Amino acid sequence: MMSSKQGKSGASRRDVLAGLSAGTALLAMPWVARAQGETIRIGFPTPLTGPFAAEAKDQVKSAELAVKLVNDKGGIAGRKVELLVRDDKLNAGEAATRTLELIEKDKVHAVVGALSSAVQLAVNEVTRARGVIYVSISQSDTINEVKDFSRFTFHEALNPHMTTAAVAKHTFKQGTKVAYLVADYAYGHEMLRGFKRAEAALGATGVGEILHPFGAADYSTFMPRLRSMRPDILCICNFGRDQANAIKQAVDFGMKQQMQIVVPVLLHNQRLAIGPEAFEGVIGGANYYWGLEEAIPSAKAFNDAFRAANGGAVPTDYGAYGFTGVYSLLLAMEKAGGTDTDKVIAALEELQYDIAKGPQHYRKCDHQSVQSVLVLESKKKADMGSEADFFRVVATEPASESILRSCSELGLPA
Amino acid sequence: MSAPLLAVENIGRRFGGFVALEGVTASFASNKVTAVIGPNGAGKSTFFNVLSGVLPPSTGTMRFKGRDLAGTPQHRFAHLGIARSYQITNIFPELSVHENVRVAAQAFRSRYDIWRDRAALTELDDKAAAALAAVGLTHRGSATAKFLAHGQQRALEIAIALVADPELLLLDEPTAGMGPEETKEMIALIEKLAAERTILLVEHKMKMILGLSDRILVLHHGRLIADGNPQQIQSDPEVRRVYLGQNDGYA
Amino acid sequence: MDAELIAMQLFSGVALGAILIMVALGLSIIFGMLGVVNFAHGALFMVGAYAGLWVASLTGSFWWGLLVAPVAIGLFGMAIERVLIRPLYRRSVDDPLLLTFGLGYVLVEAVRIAFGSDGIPFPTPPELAGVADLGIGFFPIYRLFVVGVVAAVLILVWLCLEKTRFGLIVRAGARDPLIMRVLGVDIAGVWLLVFGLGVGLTALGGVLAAPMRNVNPEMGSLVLAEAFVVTVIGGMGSLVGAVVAGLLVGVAISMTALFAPEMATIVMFALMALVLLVRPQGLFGKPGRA
Amino acid sequence: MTLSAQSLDAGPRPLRARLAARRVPLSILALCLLPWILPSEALAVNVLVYGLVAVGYNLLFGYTGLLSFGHAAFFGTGAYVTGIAIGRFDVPWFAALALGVAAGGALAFVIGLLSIRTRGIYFSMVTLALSQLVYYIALQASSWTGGENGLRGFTVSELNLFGWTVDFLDPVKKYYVIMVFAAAALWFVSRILNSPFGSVIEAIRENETRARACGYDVERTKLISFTLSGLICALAGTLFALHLAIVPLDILHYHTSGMIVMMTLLGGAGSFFGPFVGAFAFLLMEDVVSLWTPHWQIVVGSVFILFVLFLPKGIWGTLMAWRAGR
Repeated sequence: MMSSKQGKSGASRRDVLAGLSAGTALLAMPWVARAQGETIRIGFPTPLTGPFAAEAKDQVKSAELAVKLVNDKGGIAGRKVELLVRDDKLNAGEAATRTLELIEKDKVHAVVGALSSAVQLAVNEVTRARGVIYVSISQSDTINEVKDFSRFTFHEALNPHMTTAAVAKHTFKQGTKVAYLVADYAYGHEMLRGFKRAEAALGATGVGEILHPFGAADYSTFMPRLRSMRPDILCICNFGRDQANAIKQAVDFGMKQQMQIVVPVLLHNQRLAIGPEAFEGVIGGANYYWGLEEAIPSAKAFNDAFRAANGGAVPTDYGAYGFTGVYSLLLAMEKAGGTDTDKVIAALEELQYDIAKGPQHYRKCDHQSVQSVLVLESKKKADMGSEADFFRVVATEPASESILRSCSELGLPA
Repeated sequence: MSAPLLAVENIGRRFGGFVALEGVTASFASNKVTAVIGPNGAGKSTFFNVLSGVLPPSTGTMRFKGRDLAGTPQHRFAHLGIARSYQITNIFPELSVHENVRVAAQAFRSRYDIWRDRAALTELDDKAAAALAAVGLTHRGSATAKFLAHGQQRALEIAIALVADPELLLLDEPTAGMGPEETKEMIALIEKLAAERTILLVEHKMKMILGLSDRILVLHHGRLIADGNPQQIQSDPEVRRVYLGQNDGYA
Repeated sequence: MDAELIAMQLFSGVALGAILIMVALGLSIIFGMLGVVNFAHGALFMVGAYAGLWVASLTGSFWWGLLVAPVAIGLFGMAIERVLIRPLYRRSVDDPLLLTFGLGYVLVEAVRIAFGSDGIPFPTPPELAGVADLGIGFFPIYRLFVVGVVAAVLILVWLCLEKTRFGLIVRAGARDPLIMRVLGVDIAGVWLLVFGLGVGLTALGGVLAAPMRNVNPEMGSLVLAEAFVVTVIGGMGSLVGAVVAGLLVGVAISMTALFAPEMATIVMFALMALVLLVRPQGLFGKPGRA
Repeated sequence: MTLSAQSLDAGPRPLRARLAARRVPLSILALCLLPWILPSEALAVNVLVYGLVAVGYNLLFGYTGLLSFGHAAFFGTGAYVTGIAIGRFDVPWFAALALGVAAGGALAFVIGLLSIRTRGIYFSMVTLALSQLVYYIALQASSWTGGENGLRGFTVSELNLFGWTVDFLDPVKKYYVIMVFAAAALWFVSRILNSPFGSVIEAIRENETRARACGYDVERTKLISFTLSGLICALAGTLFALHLAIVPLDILHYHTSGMIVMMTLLGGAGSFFGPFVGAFAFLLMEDVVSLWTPHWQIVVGSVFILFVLFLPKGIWGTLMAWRAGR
C-alpha cells in the first residue's frame, strides 16, 4: 500500500510512517510530473505468505541482490533503482490489486515477479492493459500463447514445455513405458502435453494417465492403478505440496523399487521440506542449481555475491528467477538509457545476457527467455557433500529454440 | 348450540414410537372459554401444537369453520383466524413493544413488499395501539420488549395474538410464573376477551380454571378422559383418580 | 478392470476413511454435546501433527510423539474451551463458530512463526516402513498400522461412551442437554472433557497422518472441509454417523479415483449435497437437532 | 445480535435516529471521500466492492439472522458471468453487469431453496458445502472459467453509455463509476430495510417461531431475503470483475465467505453502516499489518477473536451503543 520499501525483515515503523506521509503527499498531488533523474522503481509482487513463502523470500533476496549490484555500479544513467516488494498472498485478486497500486500510486516503471500461473496471468492482464513492462518469473505455457500475449511482458522463467522436453530427453528412451500422474489444472495439463510430445518423439510408450484433483492431500487411491500399469517411469506432473505428497506416498507404496520417478520440476525447498529419503533418486528439471558454479563462471559470480549478501546461504531455483528477471530488465534499461517503455522493450528483445546460468536471450515472437534447462537427480543422504548439496546435475540441456514451441504454433507471427 | 367453530375428530400424534396424543375428538363452539387440563406429560402441549398448526396430526381430521385443515401450513392458521400464545414467553425481544404488535398486525397487510416505506402503513400503528390498550400496555409502547416485567411480557404476548383479531385464541398457560396480583389482572383480561371470541387455554391453576371456564377437557396419557362443565369435571371419578394418584398438588 | 484392483481400491478407501473418521469423530462429539461447530478443528489437526513431530524429534521416537501429542493437544483444547468458548455458551450458536474460525487463522499463523511456512519432513517410523503383500496387492505397512490404531481408538471411545459414567452423561447430554441439569451433573466439567476429547482425537489424526502427508501449516485446511462433509453426511452429533460416513466418503473417493480420478474431490461434496437433499439431518442425525 | 437502526426509531436515541434517517446520503458522502482517505484507489475500490458484499451479506446475516457460509458463490458467480459475457461474447459492459447480477441472484435462489429447509448450524454447513461444489465446478469447467488460472481477457478500458465515454483505466474515474453502482445498491438495501418486508425479516431474526405464528411464511421470506442478499453480492462480484479485469478462482472458495463474515461482524452485523466500516477496517488492517510482517493473519485472527468475545456488536454497533449509553 504505502510507498515504503519492504525488505526481507519487513519495514520498520519509521518506514511506514514515512510511507504514510509520502502516500499523503502523493494523493495530494497525483498530477505532478516526475523529473528526470528520479529513482527507477521496480514493483515486485511475490507470495510472502502462503505455501510458497520460502521461495518468495528467496526471490526477494535475489532480486534485491540484482538491484544492489546495479546501484553499486552507479545505477542506470545516473538513476538509482528501487525494488518495491509487495505480498500478493499467492492470490490472483490480491496480486492484481497490488499491481494496480504499484502502477497507479507508486508509478513503477516495470513489474517483475509472481509465483504461480494464476497470479502471473493476473499481473500480466493488469500490466498489459496499462502498457507497463512485466518480467514474469513463474512457469506457464499459457502466458506464451497468443490469447494472453502482451508485448510488454517477458518470460524469464522456463515454461512447462521446455522443462518437460529437457527432462524427457534425458530419461525417456526407445520403448520406455511411461505412466503419468497429473494434477488436473492448466499447469498439470501443460506438463503432460509436453511429456506426451517428447514421448512420441523419443519412441517411448505411454501406458496410462491419471488426473488427480488439484491440491489433493492423499494419493494412495491412485497408487494401485499406477502400479498395475507396470511402467518403467512414473511421471508426476504437479507442483509444490502436491508433488511432495505424491512422491512421498509413491515411495510409501514401494513404487520406487519398480520404476523411476520423474518430475518436471525439482524444487530446492520441497526437497528440503520432504527430506532426502523420499526424494532419493527422483529426477527432474530446474532452471538453476547452485552446483552449476563448477561449470559456469556466471553462476559462480552469482553464488558468491548471494553468499556475501546472505550469510553464506546459496540461491535456490525459484529464487534465482528473482535475480535473472530483475537483472535482465535492468540490463535492458541500461541499454535503453532509461525507462522509456518502447526503448526498453526493444532493448530486451535484442538483449543477450549471461548473468547466472550461461547465455540467455528473449525470443522475439513470444518474449520467452531461451535458456538452458538443468536435469537433476536427488542425492542419497550419504552422498550429500554439504547441507545444501541436494542434487546431482544429470545433464544441462543447452539454450536452444528447438525445445520451445514454434511461434506459429503459439499463434504468433515469427 | 350453534355450529362448531373448530371440530377435531380422532386426532393423534406420534413421535417415532411414542404416542403423545391419541383419538381425541372434540368440538368448540363460539364465544366460550374451554380449559385443557391434565398432569404433566398428558399431551396438553402436543394438543395445542396440533390445534395451532405447529405439528400436523398423525391421524384424524381438524375442521375450522367447516374447512378441513389437513395440509395447511402453520403460518396460514393466523390468517384463518387461529392465534396463540406460548407457555414460555415468546416475543420479539429486541423490538419495541409497539413494534412487536405492529409487525404482528402487518402479517395481514403486507408480507413481501420491499418498495413501500413501512412507516406509511399508519393503520398498523392504530391497530397496534388498540391491541396494546386492550391488554393495558399503552404506556410501555416505546420500551424494548426484553426489558418489560414478566407479567407485562405475558400481556404483550396476548396483544400480539390479539392484533390478528382471531376467532379462536389459544392461550398456553397465560399466567405461568405470575404472582397473585399479575394473575388477577390476567384473569380479568381473559374474561374481557372471552366476550368476543372463543378461547382455549391450558392452565395448572385449578381455582382460576374453575372460575373462568365454561368447559373443561382433561387429558391423560394423550387421551381425552373427561369433557364437561366445571361441576361435572370436579365430580368425575376418573379425573379424581388421575389427579389424586399423581399427588402433585394440582387438584 | 480386474477384481484385485477393485478390492485394493476398496481397501485404500477404507484406509483413507480411517483418518477422516478420527477428525470427524472429534468434530461430531463436540457438536453433539456442546452444540459448537469447531472451525479450528482442521488447524488443531495440523497442530497435533506438529506437536507429534516436535515430541518425536525431542525423544527420537515416533511412539512418544504418537502418545504424548494427542494428550497435550487435548489439554490445549480444554484450555481453549475454558478461556475462549465458555464465555459464549449463553450467546447465539453462531458465536463459537465465528470464534473458532478466527482461532484457526491464529493457530496456522502461530505454527508458521514457530516452525516456518515450509513443510517439515516427517519420515515413516522405520519399524513400520515398507510394504506388505495383502494377496490382492501391496500396501504400505504404515497405513495398515493407521487402520489398526483407528479401529482400536474407536473401540476405546465406544467402551468409554457405553461403559463409563462419563459416557452415560455424554450420551444423555447429546440427546437432551436439559437432562444434565436435572441430574445435577457438573456440566461445565463434562463439556471441558468432551472438548478436550474431541480435540485430542483430531490431534491423534494429525499425528497419524503426518508420516503419510508430511507436515505443513496448511495441512488442516482441506481436512476441515473433508471432516465437515463427513459429519454432515453422517449427521452432526452422531458418532456412528461419523464412522459410517467416514468410510463411505473414503470409499467413494477411492472408487472415483478408479473411474474418474479428477473428480475425486468433487464427489465428496456432491455426495454431501445429495444426502442433504434427501435427508437434511444426515444419515444418522436426529431431525430435532437441525 | 445488534439492533437495527430502524427498530430504535421510537427510542430516545437522537443521534442514531438522525443517522438512520439520512443513512444513504451519509454513506455516499463517506464513499466519495474514501479514495482520499485510503492509501490507494485500488484499495478504495476493494473496500467498495467488499463493503458491498458485506452489505448484501448483512441483509441475510445481520437482519434475517441466517449465518450463511456460502456467499462467495454469489460474489464469484457475478464476477465470472460478467467476465465471460464480456470476454467471450463481447456483450456490452452494462449488459454483462446485468447478466452477472441475474446469474448470481438465480444461483442464490437455487442454493437458498436447497438450504433454507435446514436450520441453525446445518444451514451454515449446507451453504458452505454447496458453495464449495460451485468452486469445484468452476475449477473443472476450465474452458469457460480458466480453471485455476482464473478468468482473463475481458479488460474494459473504457466505458461507453449513451454517448458518454469514461476512461476506465484512470483509477479515480474507475472508482467513482463503481461507486455509483455501489451507491445505487446501498439505496436499494436501505429501501428494503425501510419497507414492510424489512420488518418481517427482523421479526424472523428476533423470533422465528413467533413470526410463523403471526402468520408469516418464514421459509418463503427467508428465501426472498437470501435471494436479495445474493443479488447484492453478485453485483459486488460484477464490479470486482470490472475493477480487476480478472476473476481469480479463490473468489469462490469458502475462505472468501469467511472473509465476508469477518468483515460484517467486525463492522457490526445488523447495522446499516457496519458492513462498510468492517470492510474498511479489515482491508486496511490487512494492508497495514502485512507491511509490517508476513504474519498478518495472526493479528487479523486475534482481533477477530477479541471482537467475538468482547465486542460482538462490531465497531459500528459498539460505537452507537457507547454513544447511546452516555
